[in-house]
Amino acid sequence: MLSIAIVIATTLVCVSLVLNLWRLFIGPNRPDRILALDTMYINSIALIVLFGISSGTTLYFEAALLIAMLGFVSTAAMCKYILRGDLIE
Amino acid sequence: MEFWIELVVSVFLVAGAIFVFVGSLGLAKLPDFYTRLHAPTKATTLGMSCLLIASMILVTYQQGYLSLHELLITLFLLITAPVTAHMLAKTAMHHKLEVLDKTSDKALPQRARERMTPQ
Amino acid sequence: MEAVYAFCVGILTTCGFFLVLRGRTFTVVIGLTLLSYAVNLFLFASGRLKLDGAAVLGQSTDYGDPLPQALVLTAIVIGFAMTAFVVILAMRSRADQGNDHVDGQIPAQSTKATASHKRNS
Amino acid sequence: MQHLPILPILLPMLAGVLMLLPPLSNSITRHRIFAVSVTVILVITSVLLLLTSHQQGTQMYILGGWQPPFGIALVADRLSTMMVLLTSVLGLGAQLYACAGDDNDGMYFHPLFMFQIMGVNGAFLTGDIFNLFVFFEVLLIASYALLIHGGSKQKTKANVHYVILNLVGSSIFLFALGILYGTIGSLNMADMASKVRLLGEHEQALAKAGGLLLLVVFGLKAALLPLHFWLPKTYAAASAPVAALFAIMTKVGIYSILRVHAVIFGEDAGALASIAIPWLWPLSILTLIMGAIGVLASPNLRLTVANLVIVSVGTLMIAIAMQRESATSAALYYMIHTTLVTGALFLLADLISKQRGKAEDRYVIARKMKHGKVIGIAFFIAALTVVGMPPLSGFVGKTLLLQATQGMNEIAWVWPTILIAGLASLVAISRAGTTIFWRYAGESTNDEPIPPLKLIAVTLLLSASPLLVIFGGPVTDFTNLAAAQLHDSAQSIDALLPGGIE
Amino acid sequence: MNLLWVVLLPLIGTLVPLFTERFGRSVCAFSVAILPAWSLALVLMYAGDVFDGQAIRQSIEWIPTMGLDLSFRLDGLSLLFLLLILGIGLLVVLYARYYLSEKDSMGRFYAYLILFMTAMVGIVISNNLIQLWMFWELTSISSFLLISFWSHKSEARKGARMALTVTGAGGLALLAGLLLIGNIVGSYDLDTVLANGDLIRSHSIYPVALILVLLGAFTKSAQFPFHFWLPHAMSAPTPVSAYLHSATMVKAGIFLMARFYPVLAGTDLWFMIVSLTGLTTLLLGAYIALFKHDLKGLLAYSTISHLGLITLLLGLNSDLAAVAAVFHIINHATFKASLFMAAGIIDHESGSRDMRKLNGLWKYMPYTATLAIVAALSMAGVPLLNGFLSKEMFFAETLNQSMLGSLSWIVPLLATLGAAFSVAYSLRFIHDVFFNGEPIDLPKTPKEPPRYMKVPVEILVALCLLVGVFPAYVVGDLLNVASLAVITHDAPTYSLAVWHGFNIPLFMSLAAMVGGATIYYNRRHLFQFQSHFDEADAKHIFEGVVQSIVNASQRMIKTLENGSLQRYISLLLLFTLVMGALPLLDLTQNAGSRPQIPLDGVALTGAFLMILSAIATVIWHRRRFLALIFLSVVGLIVSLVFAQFSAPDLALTQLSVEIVTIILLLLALFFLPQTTQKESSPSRLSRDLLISGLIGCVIGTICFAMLTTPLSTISDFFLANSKTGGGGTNVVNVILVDFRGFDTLGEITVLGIAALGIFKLIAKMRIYMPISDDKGRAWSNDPHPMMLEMVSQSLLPLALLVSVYIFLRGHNVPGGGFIAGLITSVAIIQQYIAHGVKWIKPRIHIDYQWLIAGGILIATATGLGSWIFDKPFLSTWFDHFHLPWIGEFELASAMLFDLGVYLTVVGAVMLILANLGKLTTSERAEIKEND
Amino acid sequence: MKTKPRFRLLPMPVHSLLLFIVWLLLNNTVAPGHLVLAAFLAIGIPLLTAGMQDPQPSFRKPLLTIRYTLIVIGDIIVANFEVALLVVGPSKRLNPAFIAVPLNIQHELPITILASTVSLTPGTVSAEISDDKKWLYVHVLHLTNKEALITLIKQRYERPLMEIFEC
Ligand code: NA
Ligand code: NA
Repeated sequence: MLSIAIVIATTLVCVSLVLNLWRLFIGPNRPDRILALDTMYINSIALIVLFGISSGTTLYFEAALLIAMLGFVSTAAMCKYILRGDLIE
Repeated sequence: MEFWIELVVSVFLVAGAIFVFVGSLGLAKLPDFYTRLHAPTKATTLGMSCLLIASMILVTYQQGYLSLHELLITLFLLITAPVTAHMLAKTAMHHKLEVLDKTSDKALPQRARERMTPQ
Repeated sequence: MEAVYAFCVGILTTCGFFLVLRGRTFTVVIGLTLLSYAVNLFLFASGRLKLDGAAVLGQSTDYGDPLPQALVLTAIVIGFAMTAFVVILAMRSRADQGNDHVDGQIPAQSTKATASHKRNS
Repeated sequence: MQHLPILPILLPMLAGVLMLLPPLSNSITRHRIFAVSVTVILVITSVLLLLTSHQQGTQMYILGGWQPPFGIALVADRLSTMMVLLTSVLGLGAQLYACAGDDNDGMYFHPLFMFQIMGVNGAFLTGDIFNLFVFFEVLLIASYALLIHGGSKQKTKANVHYVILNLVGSSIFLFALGILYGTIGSLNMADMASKVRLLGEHEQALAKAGGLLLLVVFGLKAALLPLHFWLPKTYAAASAPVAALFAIMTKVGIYSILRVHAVIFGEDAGALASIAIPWLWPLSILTLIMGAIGVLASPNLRLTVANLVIVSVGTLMIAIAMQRESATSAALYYMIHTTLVTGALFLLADLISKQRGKAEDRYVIARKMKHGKVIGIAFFIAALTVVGMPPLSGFVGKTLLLQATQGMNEIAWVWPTILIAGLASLVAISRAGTTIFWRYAGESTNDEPIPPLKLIAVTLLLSASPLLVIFGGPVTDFTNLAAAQLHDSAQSIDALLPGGIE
Repeated sequence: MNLLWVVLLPLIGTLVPLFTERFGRSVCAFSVAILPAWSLALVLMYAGDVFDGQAIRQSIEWIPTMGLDLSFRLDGLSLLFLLLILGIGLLVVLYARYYLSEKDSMGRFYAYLILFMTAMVGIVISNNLIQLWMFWELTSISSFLLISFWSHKSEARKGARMALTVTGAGGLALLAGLLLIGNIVGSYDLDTVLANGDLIRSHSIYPVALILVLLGAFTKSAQFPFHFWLPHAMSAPTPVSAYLHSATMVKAGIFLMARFYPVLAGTDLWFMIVSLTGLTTLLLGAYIALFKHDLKGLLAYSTISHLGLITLLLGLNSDLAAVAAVFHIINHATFKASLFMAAGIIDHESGSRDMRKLNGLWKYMPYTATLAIVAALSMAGVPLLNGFLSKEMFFAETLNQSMLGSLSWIVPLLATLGAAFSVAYSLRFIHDVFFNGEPIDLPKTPKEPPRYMKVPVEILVALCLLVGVFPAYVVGDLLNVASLAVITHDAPTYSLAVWHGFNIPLFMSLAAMVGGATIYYNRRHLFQFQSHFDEADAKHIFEGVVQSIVNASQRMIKTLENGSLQRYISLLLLFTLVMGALPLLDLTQNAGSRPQIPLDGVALTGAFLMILSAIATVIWHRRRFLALIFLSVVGLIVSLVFAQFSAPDLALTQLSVEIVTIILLLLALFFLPQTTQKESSPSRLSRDLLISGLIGCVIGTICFAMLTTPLSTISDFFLANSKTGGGGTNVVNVILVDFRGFDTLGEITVLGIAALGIFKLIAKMRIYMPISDDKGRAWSNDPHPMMLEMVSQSLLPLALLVSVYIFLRGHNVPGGGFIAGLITSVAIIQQYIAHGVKWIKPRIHIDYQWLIAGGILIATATGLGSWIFDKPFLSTWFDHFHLPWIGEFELASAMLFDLGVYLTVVGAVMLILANLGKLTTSERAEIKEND
Repeated sequence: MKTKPRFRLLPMPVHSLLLFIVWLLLNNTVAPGHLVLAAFLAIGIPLLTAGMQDPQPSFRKPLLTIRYTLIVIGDIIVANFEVALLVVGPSKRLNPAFIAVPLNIQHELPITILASTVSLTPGTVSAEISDDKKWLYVHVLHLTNKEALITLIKQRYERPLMEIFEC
């Protein structure tokens, strides 16, 4: 049952990622794309967690944590870029 | 593995994945930027929480000790998601993105953009 | 799996080199970054692909080759240092030359090419 | 003394780091005194290391105590110690010159200079191919930073080309390393050499690609045609002491080709023996020709010298392509000679520039030089050396090389090319010298004296030329032994794998 | 080693004038003469032995590898030349004392002159081919300095360059020739070479060697067609001309032919080349000499002609001819040196060398005129003078050859014709200068020169007379031993007498006299005829040729090195492509025998995302921000790939580097254009696509082949020793900090240097700051959004905690100093982004530069620590400890090393990003540099 | 408003507590060694970063805080279901709107928390805060009753926050 659940979940997450990419491609505006990228970060966390579950290891927890932390910084930086151009002022 | 645990974990997994998916689906299909903004910020928080809870339960069961560190990821996401959304909304207003026609009070973003009071 | 992996490396290499061949510093930097992804994946591949074999003792039974991983780590860091330098150099070049062409000046033909493009379109 | 082999790397590194920290960090005077002292110590260390390895045999330094082929080992044999000494001496000359004021045109000159020396020495000493990559990057990043020292549009422009090309080169380096590790399964060069002959057919083809890609990488560093285009403008744009130090950079590429293609893919590599040689022959000869044409075409002294560097690269590559002991020995002699004299010439070009007002070092009529005599004598000596006129070192190197060709079919190509290129250099340099020193209109307006330190630096580098001739006997004895060591696979492979593997 | 001193004394003498110049001209000249005179004395000491038929040899080993020994040989030929070189040299020294004006730097002049003398001495006493060549080239160099002595004159510079180029080229040919000879014989020792004439002549490479050696000789001796440089070398001061063009430089070529006569001569090839060249040169020189209005020009072409004569003699392959050649060497040296000196006196005292102005000088300087007329008559070959004797012998030898088969009779005829011209130009020299009316517009009124200026001329003219009248007594022995050295066996009987009876040579001499007189008498017609030809100035032609070569080179360089980076990269990539692709052709099949991992959906999705994003980056590369977004997707997927294939450390590192890179790119993009114009033509795009696509194919193919090939590596060692030897279970980390810690040390140094370099770049940057974005929108009025500020602040401690966590665990599970450093940096950068520089400045008091240095220092110090325990650099130490209540824990030196890494990373990243950020603010890095 | 007291050793007590807990969470352990380390870090890191914090009103009501947290979590769960349905359903049914919520709290941290809460809960995203911090602009995915929503936000979230921070 668990393995089926994992397959279902993984599939859904993969489809989500493809949908994100779709949004990334069609835009139409920069905020849309940043949003899509941010969502991709979060979906990647999901993928890594699922990957950890399926392979029964906790080695990938830090990767998930890191994406959570750093993805935010990246998104914030991109928004700041759009708003002010200058990231650090 | 005990059936119940497996069941709970499976449910959480699938539920989480569904929320993740719905978030991305909303992102793909909703009509304007502001509506799209709602989808991922919400769905992914809960989706992720479900997945992480599943992971917690499973690891705790498998490793034999209480594994709570996944909570940390949830914590990070909960703290950061609103800021991300806020920043994105700011960029959208800054770029004067088109708002869905039927949105009420379409004039507000113009005021908000300049961080002025509504009137 | 190996075929797909190799295919991706090939695509990244192609894209990287194609961008490196462009005339503007920023684009070249983007190309170099893509290229460094390709390089890192390639270098990593020299230890072959392995699932569930993280080289952490006690975590699995059959480990992947740890050495290429260490090499890639070094390569990533060095690549980062280099990218950082070249990015700033690109800025400096723009500041000094007034344009961001890799040659410090916009070649005469390309302005012509642009003009003809404009005429065509 | 057991740590001697690593000192040429550690000394400049620590010196560079310490200069970033108080109490050294904020005073250029302290930087100068400290840096020069360290370089002098470095020269002494290099001499000691060279003597040790010459008399007691190759010195291995097993980093971390991890025996080869597993850990990284430094290999101080005759060749590498010779290169280290060469670097130190060149470094000292360039540094002394810089201390007369050029080092103050920007920040971090001395630390960066030290790091550059560290990188070069590391590249010479390491016996591990990935470590070689790392040291390549050290010396490259330091050179990127040094190249912009002094700041000008030309420098920025040249740097953009230089950096981007080298970044592409580094990527190719990594591709090559991936292939080599992915087929041979080792990184220690001696171990690779011992394993490469045992490869299966499938692996052979891959390893060959890896080896040839390395040729591209090293060829780029060495400025082998058609990868040499970056060199003239880069060297001409660099500030004088930096350009002088850069004289060793192409040699790193050549050295690496020698190491990789004479040891790993040497004559004993079975099916992979001498894979680079068919390419090296035409390319080296074309490089030499291109360099000579460049020398003829150069409108100013710095470009002339830069193109002379290309000439020397072509010459050295020809020697390597010959793949015989006598040729390698000749190449080593020539390498010492050409590195020091081109270094000196870059410094001289700068001295000349500063004396001639707006004309700088261009071959146009200008005001008379205030100190034309002193500079003229130095230039004359350097010019004779560089075009290979007796009684200075250039002729010894060239003659040794011509002699080494005897009995080969390629002689029909090599001799005319080398000799005619020499003639071209002679024509160009004599035109350059007569124009710069003898054609003038009006008296000098520049009353600035030449800082004695600059003259000392130039003298130091130039004095190598007569010394190399006077002590030609011992020097060639040494290069003969160094070449023999390099070509003797039993010595250069098996001896470096203590305990052996399997 | 007395022979060494023969060279060494003049060599030391080179420096003498530089020191004695200040003591006055006479002292200087006298001091200069001492050492060469001493050298001459040494030579004379040996003369007795040489006259006894011995060759004296001495040698010291020098550079055995190249076969170069300091090796000397004094035989008859050397002796003859040494006497000429040193003897005439000393006379020239004396002469120059009076010739040079106050303005000329006497010290420099003498230094060059003696250097030249040294070189010549070296050539003639060398017993080693390479040593000989060294001195040979030294003559080119020193003559370059002498010719260009008046370097402010354009013709002096050009003449010097031309001489240097021609003789230099010949020198290179000679080197090749000598090396070939040495190779044939197996030794560069002259004795050995001379003993192996048959071996050399029969060797297949002999023709090449011969031609190369002759090229050297002909260029030096101004033989046709290389004669053109010599007249232009006349821009040198006259003492130089007297020396170089009578006794020394140009005779070097003759000496060379004479020296190698035993090994190279005697073949048909030698005969053809040498005699024909000599004959042509003889005629050409004699003919042109007649038309020169410049005194020295006339003498120069006369020299060419006489050199041709000697060459012709050497080419005849007959012993007697060789003897005649040697004899004429002596005679020519004496009369030509005296003539040059006389010309110099005339020039010196009248201010002109133009024979159209110089007339009737007999009246003004009768004594000098007498000397000059005697010397000129010797040149013309008038009986009772030495020139007559050797010319007689020459005529005899021309009759005695069969070089042109049945047409051989032409040779004596041509010889006579040449002699006739020789008589004509000698007559012109005498008549046109000393008689022929009154001087025209001379700058000075001519008078006799100072007393001692005439002495050298007197001595030489006396020699002409003495040899002419008593040849056997004066030069008989010398000629004998010198000839012996050339023909290597006793000379055939010849008679050195003035009178040999009525014979054909005498008749030929008479014919030449009469013919010469007739030619000179009818010179107007000849001059008129000659004036139809534009006088080609070799200098212009030569400069023109050189200039056109330079122009062609410049065109070529301009075309090839067109300054286009794109071209350079294309070449690099094409080269890469060839190198990578060719070996693959040997590969019969891509896939190796290693079992492959089955494909799954996740991987496929990942590949799909990565490929599409990469392509999107390319497609939208002109919209830069967009490209950046797609680039970050690729980076994200790459880290996921690392995670999937069991490389958690890589995934973490890639992720953190990725973010910092994106921030960096964003920071930079602000100062750059936001879009790129379309500027590549479609053909260019497809070309680039083709190149990069092909390389992609090659790399992909190699990658696949590699992935599917089984491999055993050294890594088993790391897995086995990680825990026991390195004290950690994360093998990757143990490799980084222990097994290959040296790499890591280098890597953080790179990072540190990059930061310094970037700081250097930033410090001088004058940037342009856009006031609106690319669409012209003004920037938002909210520089520091409040929510972002608040959240960033609260996340900082948390992020630091995480980085401590990542740091501490690195040795045993994925993590480590580098990643921890990046997390810390990102956390701080986040503060910069959220709050701005002004807010941060009072709150962070860290000098990032110290952080970098401290980090590298800690890491290095950790490595150095092992020296205390007498272990090599970077030997690590670790141990497990037990504390009550807290439990077991591990301490390892590797952690200290990792701390160094951590600090360096933080320092470097912050130095870069913070300073870059500060660029737009008032806090920008102080500009310490002078722009 | 009262800014939080400055203890010399414990400048940010709340953070310290959080750090202590998070360290243990990260390591999934309560081993004595880690307790010591956690305590060390919980004290050390705030000491390092205290300078990097703007003064803020401090938490006064721990119990209230917990209650508030639980409410928000509950709302998040509900919100997600609602939004999920809206997203899956046809877009035509949506009734998006911008609204401006007047604010009573005036301090940065509480406003941030409020805005975050709004973003995390049903169908609302905090888009902007006016310069004078008196208005919170919110985008609503599906607005049914504007006044009710404003009241909800003020009653359900703003008031407890004001109590917690005593401002
Ligand atoms: Na800024
Ligand atoms: Na006259």
